[in-house]
Amino acid sequence: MKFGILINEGPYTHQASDTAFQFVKAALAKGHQIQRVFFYNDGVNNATKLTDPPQDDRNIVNRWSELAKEHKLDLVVCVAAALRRGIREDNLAAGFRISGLGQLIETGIQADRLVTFGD
Amino acid sequence: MKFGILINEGPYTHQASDTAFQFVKAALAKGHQIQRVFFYNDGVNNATKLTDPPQDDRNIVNRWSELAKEHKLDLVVCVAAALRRGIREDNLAAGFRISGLGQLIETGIQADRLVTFGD
Amino acid sequence: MSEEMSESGVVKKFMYVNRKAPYGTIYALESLEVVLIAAAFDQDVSLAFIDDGVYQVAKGQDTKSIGVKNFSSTYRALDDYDINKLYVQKESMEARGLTDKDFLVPVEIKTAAELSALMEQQDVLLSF
Amino acid sequence: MSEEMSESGVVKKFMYVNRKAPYGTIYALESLEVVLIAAAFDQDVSLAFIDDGVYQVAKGQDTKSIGVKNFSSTYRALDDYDINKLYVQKESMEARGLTDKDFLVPVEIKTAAELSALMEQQDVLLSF
Amino acid sequence: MLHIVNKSPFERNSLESCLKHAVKGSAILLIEDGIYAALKGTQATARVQAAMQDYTVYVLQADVDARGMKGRVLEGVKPVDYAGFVDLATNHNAVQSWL
Amino acid sequence: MLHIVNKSPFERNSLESCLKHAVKGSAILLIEDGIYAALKGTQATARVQAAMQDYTVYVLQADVDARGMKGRVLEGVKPVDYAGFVDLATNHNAVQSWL
Repeated sequence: MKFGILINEGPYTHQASDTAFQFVKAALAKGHQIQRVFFYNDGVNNATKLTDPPQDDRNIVNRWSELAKEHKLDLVVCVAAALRRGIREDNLAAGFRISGLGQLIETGIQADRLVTFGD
Repeated sequence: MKFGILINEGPYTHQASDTAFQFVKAALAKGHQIQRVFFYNDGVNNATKLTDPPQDDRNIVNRWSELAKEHKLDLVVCVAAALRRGIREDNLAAGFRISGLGQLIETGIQADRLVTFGD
Repeated sequence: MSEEMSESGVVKKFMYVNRKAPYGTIYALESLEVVLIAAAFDQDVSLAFIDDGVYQVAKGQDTKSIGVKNFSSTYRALDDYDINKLYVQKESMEARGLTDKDFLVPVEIKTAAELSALMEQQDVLLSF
Repeated sequence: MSEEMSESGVVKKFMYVNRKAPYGTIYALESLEVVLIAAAFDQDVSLAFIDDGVYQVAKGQDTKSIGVKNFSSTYRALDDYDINKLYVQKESMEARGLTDKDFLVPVEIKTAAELSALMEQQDVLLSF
Repeated sequence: MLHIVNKSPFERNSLESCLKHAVKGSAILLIEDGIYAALKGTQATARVQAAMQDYTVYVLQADVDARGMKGRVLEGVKPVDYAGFVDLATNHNAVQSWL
Repeated sequence: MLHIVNKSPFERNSLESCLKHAVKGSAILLIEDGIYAALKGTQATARVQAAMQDYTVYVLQADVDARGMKGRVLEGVKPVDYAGFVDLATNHNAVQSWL
């Protein structure tokens, strides 16, 4: 089955990105496809490469980058939401790309299920 | 009177930073002092110079930078909260400085009132 | 992309579920921005306003004093994009002392039960 | 800085008001981080756990499966910093089916009225 | 003390919690989405009217106007602008935000 | 349909809103702070037990454990892990998150 994932909150402040990550890992382990992970609202803040959390905590941004590399995930950051919040190519982490909201609608159309994680 | 201000949410997503801004302007207009504006939790995201909102909307980050310049405001971003969320000297907007949580406690001690704006 | 859509001819039912008040948070505005883009995709789009979401389409919004952009007129533009299925949940409206005269755009008032039935028919639910 | 404090000799009453559950949001953790810093300032510090905040000090937290740092043991360290005024609001605790045996640190159970009286005495209230 | 509530009483428990913990005679200021508690004819109206026996309730008019709720504010709730908000914070010995 | 609730029933109205709009026979999954609705002996317990007449209620065990609530889950609420969460999303034709 093809899953689309929508993440609406930033890293650390809300659990949304953590839960989505565990969901995506579990879906991949079951052999499902992830059509796309779309980052919207404060979710775009998951894509900054400048994040540097304490040593004893998880690095949410790197975790997404690594999972994307391993499984060729399409991690898309909404351009309008990103500009509003100071996320640009300059500070974009590996594995993410910036694109338009059309990509979210496309995910809704192409994926068998869209699962949203937010506040 | 000396006011300390604590802002716990990022720009645009919550009204906290907008309300705090109007409060600070009104306090200054009345001749009060702003001992410090401290940015914590997602509030640190108010300090990124990469923000670029639509033309017809307010620029929350620039608004703080300009008010700081005009009134010599001390805008302090918590270093621990900032590192967790990808705010560093690299992307810090004019008029903000990064420092420790001790500055928040100091504000609590030195200001006559501490007013918190959050979610 | 939209060509590909036309070719594939996929038309899904998208419902935008709006449960939050405007201005206190950005969700109402950024939900609307998605809806405007969605208009280009020839899908079956509807908007549900539930709980504090009913306040999003309240008449008379005037944001001058809070220094925030007033985006409420954008709801009026939806009809130009052939988006005209706007549902206001009846019990939510009544709990807030509002009537069908209080909205800035034409809306259909739906009971929770009616809206539930509509939700069940959706392929994609987007909530912000 | 702390020298300046000692010189000035200002001692204010700081209360940290915690109303949110742990892990769903970061507020519990980042509030605790402020408290730990506050310990160095020789102020009068107390922590109030109200509403879902009472869950912050619940026993037996095990975050392995959610992949998030378990910070609950840090509450046990507060006593080493002479922070030992931890108040759990009684009605909040009871509404959640918890008793004074369910907490991972020694806490005082206070009714809403008792806590209100304490709040009134504070110079600075910090809520996250 | 000045208590500030910024959330809708229909969405969150913050006003309820404030009312449980504010001592008699306190001032309560409703801002942002908190202003929905200050309106006539809602499911929250009775609760707020009862609270007005014990507290002085203020509302930030700018937030009322933004949300199109002008003319719906309950009698007895005192409107303030941002300058009035500053005065409230000045005139009370401490400020508690019910986040 | 699969309904997902991620907020505490004591803090927000999202579970209540979900219960008003989920048709009989739906599945409701409680995750993150939503798991507090799945527990024994709380002020929300009766509401959730009544809802279990009409819905199948699931809880994400990882979130229960994280919060130290192991052993407190109501009888009849079905625990799932993340793989079980994926299965629920697979086995229902659509997913609605009550944000």
